[in-house]
Amino acid sequence: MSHTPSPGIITPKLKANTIVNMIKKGIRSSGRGLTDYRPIDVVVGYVQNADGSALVRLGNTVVVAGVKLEVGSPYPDTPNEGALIVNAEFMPAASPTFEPGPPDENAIELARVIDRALRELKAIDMSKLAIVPGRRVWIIYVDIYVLDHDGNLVDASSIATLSALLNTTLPKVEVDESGNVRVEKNIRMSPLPINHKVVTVTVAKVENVLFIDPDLDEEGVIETKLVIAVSDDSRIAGIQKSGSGGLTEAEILAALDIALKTGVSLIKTIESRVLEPTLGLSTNTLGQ
Amino acid sequence: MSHTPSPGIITPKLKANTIVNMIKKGIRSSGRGLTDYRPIDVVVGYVQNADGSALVRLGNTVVVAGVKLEVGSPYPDTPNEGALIVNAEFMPAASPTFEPGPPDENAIELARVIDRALRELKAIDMSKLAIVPGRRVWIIYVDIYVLDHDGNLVDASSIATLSALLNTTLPKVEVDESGNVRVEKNIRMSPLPINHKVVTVTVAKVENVLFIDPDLDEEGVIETKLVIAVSDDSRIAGIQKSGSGGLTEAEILAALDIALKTGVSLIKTIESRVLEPTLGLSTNTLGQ
Amino acid sequence: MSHTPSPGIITPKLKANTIVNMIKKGIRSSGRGLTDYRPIDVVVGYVQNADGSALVRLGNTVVVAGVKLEVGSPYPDTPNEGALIVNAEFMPAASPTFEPGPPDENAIELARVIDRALRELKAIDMSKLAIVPGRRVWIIYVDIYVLDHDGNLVDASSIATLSALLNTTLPKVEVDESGNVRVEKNIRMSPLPINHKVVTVTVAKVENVLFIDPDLDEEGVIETKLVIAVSDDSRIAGIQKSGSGGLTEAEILAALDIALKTGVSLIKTIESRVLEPTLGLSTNTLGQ
Amino acid sequence: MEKPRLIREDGLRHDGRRPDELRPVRISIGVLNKASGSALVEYGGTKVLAAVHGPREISQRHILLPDRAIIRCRYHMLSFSTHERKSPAPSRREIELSKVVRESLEPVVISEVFPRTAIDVFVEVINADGGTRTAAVTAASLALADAGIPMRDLVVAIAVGKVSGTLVLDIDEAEDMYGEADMPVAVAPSIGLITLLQLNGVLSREEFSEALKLALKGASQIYEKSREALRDRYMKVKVEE
Amino acid sequence: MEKPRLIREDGLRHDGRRPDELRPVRISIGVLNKASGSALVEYGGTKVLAAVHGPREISQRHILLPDRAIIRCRYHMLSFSTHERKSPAPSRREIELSKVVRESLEPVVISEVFPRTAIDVFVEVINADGGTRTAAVTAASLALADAGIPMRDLVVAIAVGKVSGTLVLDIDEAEDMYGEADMPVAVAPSIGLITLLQLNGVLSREEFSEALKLALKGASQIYEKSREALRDRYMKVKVEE
Amino acid sequence: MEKPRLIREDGLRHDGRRPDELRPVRISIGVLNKASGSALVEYGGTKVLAAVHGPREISQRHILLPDRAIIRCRYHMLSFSTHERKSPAPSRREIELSKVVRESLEPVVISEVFPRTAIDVFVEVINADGGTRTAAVTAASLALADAGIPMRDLVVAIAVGKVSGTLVLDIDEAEDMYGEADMPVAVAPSIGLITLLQLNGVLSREEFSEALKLALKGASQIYEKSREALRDRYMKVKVEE
Repeated sequence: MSHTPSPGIITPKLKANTIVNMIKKGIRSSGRGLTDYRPIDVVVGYVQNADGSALVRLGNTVVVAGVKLEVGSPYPDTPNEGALIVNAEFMPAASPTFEPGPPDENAIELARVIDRALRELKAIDMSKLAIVPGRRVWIIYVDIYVLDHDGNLVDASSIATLSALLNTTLPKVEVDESGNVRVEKNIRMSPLPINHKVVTVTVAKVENVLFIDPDLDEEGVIETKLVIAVSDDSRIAGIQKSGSGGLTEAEILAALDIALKTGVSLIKTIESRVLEPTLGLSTNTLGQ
Repeated sequence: MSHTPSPGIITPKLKANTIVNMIKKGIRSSGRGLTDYRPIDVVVGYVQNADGSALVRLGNTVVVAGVKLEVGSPYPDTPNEGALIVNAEFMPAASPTFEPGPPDENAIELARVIDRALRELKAIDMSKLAIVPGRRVWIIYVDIYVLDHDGNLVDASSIATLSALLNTTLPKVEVDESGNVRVEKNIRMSPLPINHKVVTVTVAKVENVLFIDPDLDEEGVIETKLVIAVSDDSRIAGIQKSGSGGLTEAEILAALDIALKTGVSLIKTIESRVLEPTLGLSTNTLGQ
Repeated sequence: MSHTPSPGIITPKLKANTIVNMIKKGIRSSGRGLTDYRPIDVVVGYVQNADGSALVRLGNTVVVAGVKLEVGSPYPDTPNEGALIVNAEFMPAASPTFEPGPPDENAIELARVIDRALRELKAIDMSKLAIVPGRRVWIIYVDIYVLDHDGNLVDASSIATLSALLNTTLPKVEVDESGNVRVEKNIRMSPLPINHKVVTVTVAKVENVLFIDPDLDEEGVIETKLVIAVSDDSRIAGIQKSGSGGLTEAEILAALDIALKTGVSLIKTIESRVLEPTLGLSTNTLGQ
Repeated sequence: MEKPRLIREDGLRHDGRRPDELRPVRISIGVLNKASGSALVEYGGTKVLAAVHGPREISQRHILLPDRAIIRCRYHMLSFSTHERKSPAPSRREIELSKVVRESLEPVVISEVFPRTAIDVFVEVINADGGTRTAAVTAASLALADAGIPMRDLVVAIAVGKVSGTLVLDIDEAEDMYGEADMPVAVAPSIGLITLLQLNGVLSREEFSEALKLALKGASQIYEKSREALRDRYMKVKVEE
Repeated sequence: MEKPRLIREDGLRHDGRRPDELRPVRISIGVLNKASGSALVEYGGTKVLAAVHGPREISQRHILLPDRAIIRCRYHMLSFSTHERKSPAPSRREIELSKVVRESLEPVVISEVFPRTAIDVFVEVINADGGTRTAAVTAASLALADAGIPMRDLVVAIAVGKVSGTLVLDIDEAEDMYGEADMPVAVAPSIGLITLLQLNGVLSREEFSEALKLALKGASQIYEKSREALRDRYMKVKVEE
Repeated sequence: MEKPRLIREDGLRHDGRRPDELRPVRISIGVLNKASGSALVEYGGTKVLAAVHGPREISQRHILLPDRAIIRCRYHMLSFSTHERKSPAPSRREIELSKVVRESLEPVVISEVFPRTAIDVFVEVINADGGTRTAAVTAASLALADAGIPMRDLVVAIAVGKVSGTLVLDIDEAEDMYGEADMPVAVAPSIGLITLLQLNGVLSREEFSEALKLALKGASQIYEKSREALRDRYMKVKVEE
C-alpha cells in the first residue's frame, strides 16, 4: 500500500520560508538560476566488473549505475531481440531516512520511469542483441544505486544510466554447433548499439514558480514535480507527475518547454563527459 | 503460527444476547428459519477476461470467482490429467478487519476445503484435460475473491466456485508436429467436463442449537461450525470443523443430516441460475 | 542487518560471577575440567524417512541432523560431481528466546561453518556422486535442527552432521537409455563415500581462560569463542571467531592446540558410537 | 491478441468509435455493504471497484501525521482480470500505480479535518481492457465522496493515446498494446488542477498539447456522468430514508 | 512408494493389522529441558514432538486478549520427515494444520486463568508415516499438561480411513495415499466433545457414522495410554524429588 | 575466469607481487555528505564504501540496550560488483559477513557512551576482486572514526591465502578461487586484539601460525596507511575551518 509519506528530515519553517521567497525572486542557493543544474561530474568505467558503469555527482547527490550483460532467453513476443531490466535502490548510506530492504515505491517508480523512456524511444537497438535468434539474446541489466541523497534523484539516475550505457561494450561470444553460447568477457567487440540518447529533466513547482534540479532542501518545500524524459532529437519520451500536488494546463506546457530546452543541452554535456578522456577526476574517490 | 483470533468488530453484548435468544427460539433476523439460506444471486460470465466466472451474493456477502485455463506440465504422478489450483483472498474492501497481503490462515483453509471437495469427488473430469498426453495439460486456476463480508464466506465461495466452473469453456488448441501448443482464446470448443457438482453447507452451533448460513452478527456468537461438502448424489465429499469450540457426536450427525438435505437442493438452485438466462440482474453492478 | 544481540535469558549477576570464578579455578559444574566435553549420546537412524540421520545429545543440548539425497543437476563448474547443501534451524521448541521463521544469522553462520569444513576438506568424495556425468548427480541435503538449547550448538550440530553422514546410504538408481533416472529408495547399495571425518571444537574465552563445550549458563559469561574444525588427520579444516570480543595471538594458538587434541579423540568417539550397535539407547525418546 | 487495424479507412477506430469518443461509461455508487464508501466504474470492458475504509485509527501509528489524515491506497488486479493470469504477488507496476493513484487524490481530499487517522482506498481491477488506472481514479474519487470524506472537487481520469499516428480518446487494450503512446490524465475540473499525468510513449511538443486538450475534453464528460451518479445516489438514499 | 494390496485376502491390512487395530503407540513426556512442557508421540512410524512455552508475555502485544490467554500453534515438518524432501518455507498445508490443531486444543485449555499472555505450542513432525496431525494433537495436549496448563480434559486424536472399501483405524501413509478417505478426529473423551473433525474423501451417511464410532473407539485407547504416560511421568518426578 | 599460474617460476605471484606484498591500498575518508561518517577503501581492484549513521534513535526500540549503543551492520554487494551479476536478495554469505564484520568492530567501539541508541554501519561492495570483507572492516572502522564515535583503537583487516603451497598476503579473486586457503584477519594493533579470524581451507598447525604472523605484518601496514589518511582528513578539515 502506498501511503502519504511523513516529511523526512523536516526543513525548519524559517529556512523553508526563505527558500520559497528566494525561488519566487528567481534566486537559489549558490546563486544558480531557476533553470540551472548544479555542477555535474561523470566518471565512466568506475566499476571494473561491470560491462559499463558510471559514477555521477549532481551537486552533492551521488549515484552509481552499472550495466551487466547476461545471456538469456528472449521474451516470447520479441524472439529476436535483447531485453532490458532496470532496477534502482536507495542505499541506506545515502540518507538517514533510507532503510535497508527491497526497493520502496519511490525507487520502483524511478526505475520504471527511466526504463519506459529507454524502451519507448527504442534508445537501445535491441534487434542487434540476439545471439542465437529465437533462443539466446543479451539481457541488459541496468542497476542504479543512490549513494548520497541531496535531491533530484531521478535526473541524477537518468544521467548515470545514459553514461553507463554509453560506456558499455559487448563481449565476444562464440556459439557452438549445438547452440551453446560461450562468453569471453575479456575480449570486447563493440559498444552497445544506441539509437537515441535520453535524459529526464525534473521540473519542480512551488507557489506557481517552476524550476529545475531541486536539491534536498528545495524538495522539502515543493508541491509537486513533473519528470519529463527528453530525447536527443527534442521529443518527449515520457512524463511522470510525481508528488502530492497538481498543476494547471499552462504550468504543464511551460514545464515542457523548460525541459525540452534543458534536456537537449544536458545530453550534449553528458556525451562530451563520456567520450572525452576524464580530466582531473580520480576514480579513487566518489568523483569529488 | 496460528493464534487465537481477536474478536473482529465486537457485537455488543445486548445484541449478542438477543441473537442467541432468538436462535434458541428458531427465529432469525429477516424472519428466516434455522435451515434457510439468505437470498442467493448468481451472475455468471461477470468477468470477460476469465475463462469462466461468477459473481455471487448471499445476503450481503459478495464473492467473485474466476477460472483461468493455462497450458502447463502435468504432475509426474498423473501425466495424462489436468491439474486444479484453488486460491482464495479476502479483499480489504470486504471488511474493515481484513488487511491487504497474502492470504491468511482463514483464506487458505477456505480454499483448501473447496479444493479437496472438488478433488476427492473427481468433480472435474481431469482425464479429458490432457492436451499432449504426458507433456502438456490444462491447469485450472480457480481464484476466489471475497468482496463484501457479511458472514458464511465458505458457502458463498463454494457457490461461486461451482457457478464459475459451470460457466467455463475450453478454448480451441492446436498442437504442431513438434508438440508446441497454440491456444485460440477467441474460439470456444466445449464446456469444462464436469462429473459431479458439489457445494458446502456450513452448519453453525450456539448453545446446542444448529443452524445454517450464519451472517456476520451470528458468526460473532457461534461456538463452532461444521463445513460439510455435499455432492449432487447425496454423498459427503468433505468435512471441516472450524472454530474454537467442539461438538458432540449427536450434534455432528444432526448437522450432517441438515447439510445433506440442504446441499442437494442448493445445487439444483445453482444449476438453474447458471443455465437459465439471467433475469433482472445487471452485470453493471455487484449483482444487486 | 546484523545487530548487537540482547542478552537472552540473563544469567543473574551473582551466578555469573560464580561461574567465572570457578572457571578461573579450572572447575565447572558437574565437576568437569576445562577441556572436557559433557556426556555425548548418538542415536543414528533416528529418522526413518531420511537417507541418513542422527539424534545427538551433548549434555542437555539436543540436535537432530538428517540427510536427504535427491537427483539434481550438477553445478556448471563441477559437472561430474555431486553437490552439498547444509541448512540449520533453531527450533522455537529449543528455547523460549527462539522465534519461528527463517534461519537467523546465527543459524546461517552455524550451517556455513559446518558446510565449509566438509567442503574444504573434501570430506565427501563428490566425484563418486555423478549418476549421469554432466547431467544428473546426487544432491546431498544436510538439515540440522536444534531441538533443545543448552549451549554449544555448533559442536553438537557438527557431531550430528558427521554421524548422519556416516549413517547415510546411497539408494539403487537405474538410468534408462534416454538418460532418465529412477531411484529405488528401498534398495540400499553402499554407504556415502567419505574421505575424511571432521568435527568442530568450540573454544570459549572468559578473562583470558580458555575452555571447551560451554553450556548455556557459561555462554552467558564468555567474551568470545573460536570454532575450530579439526580433521581426522589432525589438520585445521576451518576457523570462525564468533562473538563480540577479541583474542590475542597467543590465545588463538593455545586454542588451536586444545582443539586439535580434543577433536581427533572426539572423532574416534563418534565413529565408535555410529558403527557399534546402540547400547541402552531407545529411539523412542530424544536419546535420553 | 492479434494486432487489429487500429484506424480504419473511414477514419474510425477498430471498435467503430470516433477518435474523440469515449467507450460507454457506467457508474454505480455504494455497491458494498461493509466499506465506508464504494463505487464500481466501467469504461467499456474495463471494470474497476474502489472501496474506502475510514477515516480510522490504525495499528501502524508511526506512519500517522499530527496535522492531517494520511491516505493509503492499493491498486490491485484480480488474477483473472487480465489475458494472462496475473500472479498474486504485488507487481512493480501495481506498486507504482498505487502511488500514482494516491497522488492523484491527495490534492482534493481535505485531509486536515481528520488528523492522526488513515483514509484507506482499495482499488480492485475486476476486468482489464485498457484504462484501468484512469477508471481507478474515477472510482476512488467517487468512493471517497460516498464515504462522506470532504473534498475540494471530484477527480476524474481518462487516457489519450496515439495509434497509427492519430490521437484518440480513451484507448482500450488493443490500442494500448499496438499504439505508439498512452497518456493517462486525471483532473479536478472545477479547481483546474491536473493531478495525474503520465506519458508512456513518444510525442512531439505539438502532439502533446493536442493530446492534453483531448484528455481534458474527455474528462469533462466523465465528470458530468460522475456528478449525475452521485446525485442519483444521494436522492435514492434520501428517498429511502 | 508403490501401491501395496491394502486389504489382504485374510481381511487383514497390508501391515498385518486388523481393520480396528492401532499401530504401536509410544508416548514420552517431558523430553525437553528448556520448554515449559513437552511430549514425543509415536503412532507406528510417525514421530511427532510437541513443546509448550508459556503462559508468557510476548512482544506482539496487540494480539493478546484482556480476558484470557491466547494459544499460538505451529505445526511444522522437518525437511527430512517426508519421502520427498520438504522445502523449508511454510506450506499451505502446514498453515491450515496449525489452525486445525490449535482449534482442537482451544476447547480444553482453561485460558481464562492467564489473561494477557500467550501459550505457545510448537509441533515438529520428525518422521511422517500417516496420521501426523492426530499424533500432533495428542502430543500437544500432553505437552500442555506437562507444562502445568490447567485443562478441562486431555484431547487425543486418531484417524479413520476407508481403504479398498473397508473402514480402518489409524491409517498409515500407504493407506492414506492409496485409500478412498482419511478422517482425522480429535476428542476430549471425559467431556464428550469432538474438537477436530476433517473428512478428506467421499463417504455415504452410513459410512460416516460407522467411521466416527471407530475413531472414538481408537481414541479411547489412546486416551488410556496418554493418562498412563502422565501418571508415570508425575510419579517419576515425585520419586526424583 | 581461467586459472592463472598462481606462483611463477621466479617465485612471484600471478600479478607480479612478492608473497608478502600488499596490493596498492587507497583510502578516502569523508566521501559522503549525508552520512555521519564514511570511507572508501580500495585493495587493488576491490573497492568498498562504508557509511555510518548515528548514534541515533531508531523505531525498533525493543532491540536497543539500556547500558550501551548497539551496532547494526549490513555488508552488501552491488549487483554489478561481481563477475556474475549478484541477485538483489540478501545472500546467506552477506548475512554471515554482516555478523562477522559487526563482531570485528564490537571490541573497539566505546558503546557505553551512547546508551539506548544505534550506530549503523552500511558497507557497500562496489567492485569485488578478493578481500571484500577485510576492506569492509577497514572502511567501517575509518567511517566510525570519521563519524566521531569514540574507539579504543582502529581495526584493520587483511587476508592471507595459501596458493600453490605458498602462503601469500592479500589474496585477490583469482588466488582465492584457485588457491587452497583463505584466512581473513582483523586486528586492533595497539590493543593487541584479533577481532576477526576465519579460515576457509585446510592448514597444518605450523602453516597456521606462519599465516597469522603474515596477516599481522600486512595489517600493520594497513594500520599505518589508515592513520595517515585520518590525519590528512583532520588536517584538511582544520585548514578548511
